[in-house]
Amino acid sequence: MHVVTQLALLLIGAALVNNILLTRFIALCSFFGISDNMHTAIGMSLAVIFVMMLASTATWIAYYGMLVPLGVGEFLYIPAFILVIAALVQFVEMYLRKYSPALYRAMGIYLPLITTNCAVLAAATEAVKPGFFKMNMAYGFTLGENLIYTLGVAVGYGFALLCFTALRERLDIAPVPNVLKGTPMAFIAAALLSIGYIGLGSLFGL
Amino acid sequence: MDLTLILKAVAALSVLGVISVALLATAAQKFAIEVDPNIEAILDALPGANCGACGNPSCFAAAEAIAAGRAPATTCVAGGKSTAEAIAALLGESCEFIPVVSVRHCGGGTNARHAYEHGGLRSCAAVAKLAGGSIACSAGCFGLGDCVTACPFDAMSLDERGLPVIDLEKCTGCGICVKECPRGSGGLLALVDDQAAVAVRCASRESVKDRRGACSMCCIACRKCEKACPTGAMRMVDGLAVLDPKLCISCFACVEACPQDCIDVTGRAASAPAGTLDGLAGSYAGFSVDESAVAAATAQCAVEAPSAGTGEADA
Amino acid sequence: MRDNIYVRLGLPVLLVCIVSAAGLAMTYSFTKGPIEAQAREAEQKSLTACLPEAKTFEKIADASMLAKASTAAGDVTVDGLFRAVDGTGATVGAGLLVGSRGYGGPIRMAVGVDRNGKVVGVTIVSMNETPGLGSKIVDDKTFLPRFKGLASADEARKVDTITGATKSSRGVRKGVEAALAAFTAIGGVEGVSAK
Amino acid sequence: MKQFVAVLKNGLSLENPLTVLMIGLCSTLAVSAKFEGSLFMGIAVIFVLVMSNVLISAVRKFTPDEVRIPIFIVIIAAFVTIVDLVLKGYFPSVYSFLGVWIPLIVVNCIVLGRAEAFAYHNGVMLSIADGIGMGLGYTLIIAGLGAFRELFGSGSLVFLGNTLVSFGPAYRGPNILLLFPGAFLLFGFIVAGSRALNRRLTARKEAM
Repeated sequence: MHVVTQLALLLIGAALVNNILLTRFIALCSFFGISDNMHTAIGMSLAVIFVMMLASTATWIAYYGMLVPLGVGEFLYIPAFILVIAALVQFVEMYLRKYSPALYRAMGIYLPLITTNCAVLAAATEAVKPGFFKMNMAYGFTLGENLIYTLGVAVGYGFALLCFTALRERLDIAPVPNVLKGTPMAFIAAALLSIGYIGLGSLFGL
Repeated sequence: MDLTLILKAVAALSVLGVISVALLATAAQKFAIEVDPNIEAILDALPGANCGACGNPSCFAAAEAIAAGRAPATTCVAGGKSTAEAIAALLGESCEFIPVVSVRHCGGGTNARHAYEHGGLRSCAAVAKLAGGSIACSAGCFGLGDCVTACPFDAMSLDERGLPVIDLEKCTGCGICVKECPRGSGGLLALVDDQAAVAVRCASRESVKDRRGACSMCCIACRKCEKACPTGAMRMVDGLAVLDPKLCISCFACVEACPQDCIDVTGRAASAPAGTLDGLAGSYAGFSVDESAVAAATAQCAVEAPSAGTGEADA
Repeated sequence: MRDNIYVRLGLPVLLVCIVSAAGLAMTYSFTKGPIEAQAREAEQKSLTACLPEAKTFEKIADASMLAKASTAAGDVTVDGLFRAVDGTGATVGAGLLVGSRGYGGPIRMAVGVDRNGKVVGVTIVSMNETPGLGSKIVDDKTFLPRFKGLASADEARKVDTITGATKSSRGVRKGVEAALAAFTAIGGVEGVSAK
Repeated sequence: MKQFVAVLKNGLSLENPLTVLMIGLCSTLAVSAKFEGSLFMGIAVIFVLVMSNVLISAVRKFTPDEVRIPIFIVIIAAFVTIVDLVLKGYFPSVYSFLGVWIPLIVVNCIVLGRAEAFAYHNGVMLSIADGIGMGLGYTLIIAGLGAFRELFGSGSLVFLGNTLVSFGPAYRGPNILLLFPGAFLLFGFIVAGSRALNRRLTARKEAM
């Protein structure tokens, strides 16, 4: 039971308490770019969940299977991770485009966007380096913990993105002062949403 | 200097590099798909970082949008001026610059059935967000004039039917109204070749049965215009009449043939000199038609064309 | 051409990989010294600051002891156990490096414990708290001394937090609690001085 | 030389700040809570931008199109790692503040975007100018924001342990400025302000 609780806390911690978008401020480029349309936001969220799980598994294997045994993890992890992520994402995109056009149209077109999405690299890095989530396990996750953690990050990303998109759709028609219309108002809305997320900070004492 | 460390590092990164390239090379061969060379050329000019800052999901999507004219050459924020210039040069070489004007693809207005009465904010954007819009048609105009407010050139006005009329003398084809219109992406407002002489006043992609239930002016996919057209400029695409302006010879045979009054004379083609010819089919009470303009337009036409009064408006 | 697409594409990538890996390995061996020296110096400095009585701090490498300490510390990480030795070679207490969760990331701190198991001092090794808010755990000079003299985790739990830095000061408190629990778990000063 | 200056200016031009705001968003927002951290972040970005621009522009003739992204990414990642290691070794306090943001320079749209858009198509000298211009533009924005947030949020400006400016202990700044949402709010108003300014300038130009 203890293990399960711990994993559940890890999941919630990654998804809500340390939400990658609104409390960590990672991956914001696409957050504003993609959030003006619900349809796009859903596709993007699904793609992020899929790619992050895949990429962080691959980087975890590359790190513990190759870099650490060779003793070069300390300084090679950045090029190694980004190389693996870039190649993997491009491969998946090409594969989907050829063999599953329906899936490709639903989420594949967002795949390239994810290569340079900070979230993927951030999650992969944090899974193997000491950082935010490392309080209870000295350094590095096991593969299982890594998967749970990544799922949490990705779901948290998707949830925050959908929340914000819904807000923005309403904001479009709100009587906003002319000079604040559009981007400025989106920033302010994001600030308020972010304050809300900070309130989750003490959830379950995490 | 630790030589073994260097060797180990080189080995590790090389292995990853080789694996990645092998993956990509295999994919490039096995999963190759043909892409429009135009799109490819633009894609090459774009940074390819897929950062999403432009609002498109990827550089490829942006290239598609630029090639299709849905996005300007300056779309890429990250690439900045140099990229924009490269793309502009590409577009200049590979496709001619076509002067465009905005055109409305809806003749609904008072003829359209309303799903509910909207008592709130007088804005199309607001109505569009409420249960999919106040009119039964999924592509039609709400008639609340977001486009009219947005037009920086004062080229648009709402007429008695509650439909925006575009003054083609003033329209510069800037596309702002298309962007502002909540149904602009559905083709309600669109930028077309300014030589196009007729416009199909319907953009609905629903089944013909649903369309009829929603609006008495809709395109019913009867193919009469297609048959009437001597050059094949009018074609039925997915159950909707679509004009190819390049083939149109401004004979207005389709305008006459349409049993629904769904095809209108428009455009600032040489054959239709006057500014606003919107609603020329003339079936709307109180909507004035510049008779002389129509006469001038029809006079230049080799094929027999309908005059304003005798158009199939009475049919 | 089709046959050697792998070569055509692979060779440049391979070259770039080799060159950058070699370059990084070299940079790493240059910066390795300073990085480790920095870490050691910071460690020693904060340990000395929290237990001024001691002259040197010897790192305890006993794996079973570290495991015991980690278990007792719960979700606080124990980054290092040190035997505090004074000028004469006698053990005067223990220094513990622990990492606890703050608001902006981990708060790493050194806790000095004397022979009687009482906290002598607490210093923050590194933290990433919001300047002006969470950073009060360092800026507020009355905060860290509040832990002085505490002998058990229960006592530590009663220390007041700072307004506006609740989460950060709670993090520090948790760290001290864990350090005390770990100290008890490894057998107090007897455990520490056993070689 | 003239071209060099022109490219350099382009990065610093009036439009750049807003571009930077939009595409370098993550790091600009998160790191700008502290002046010191944001200054170092800016310097790190300049270094990475200039070095990777030089290298990419130098090897651009030997880079096959299909694998240019992996190659660029590895080059950029290598320079980022150098920054990472140097900061870790010589400025540990800055390193602990910047944390995960250093690796994330790799995926910063500005860096990869410029590599592709500029360095891949231009000579070495011009690429250096572009790197410096873009990097300086970024640094100005982020350091300015950092200074504003730290000064008005906490009441003093600290650089490498020295207090540069202080409002005294009595000053109670708006805490929100220091927290992440404060960055959002500030940004919103900056964008709105610059937009209003732009509009006024255009209007004046038209009037003349």
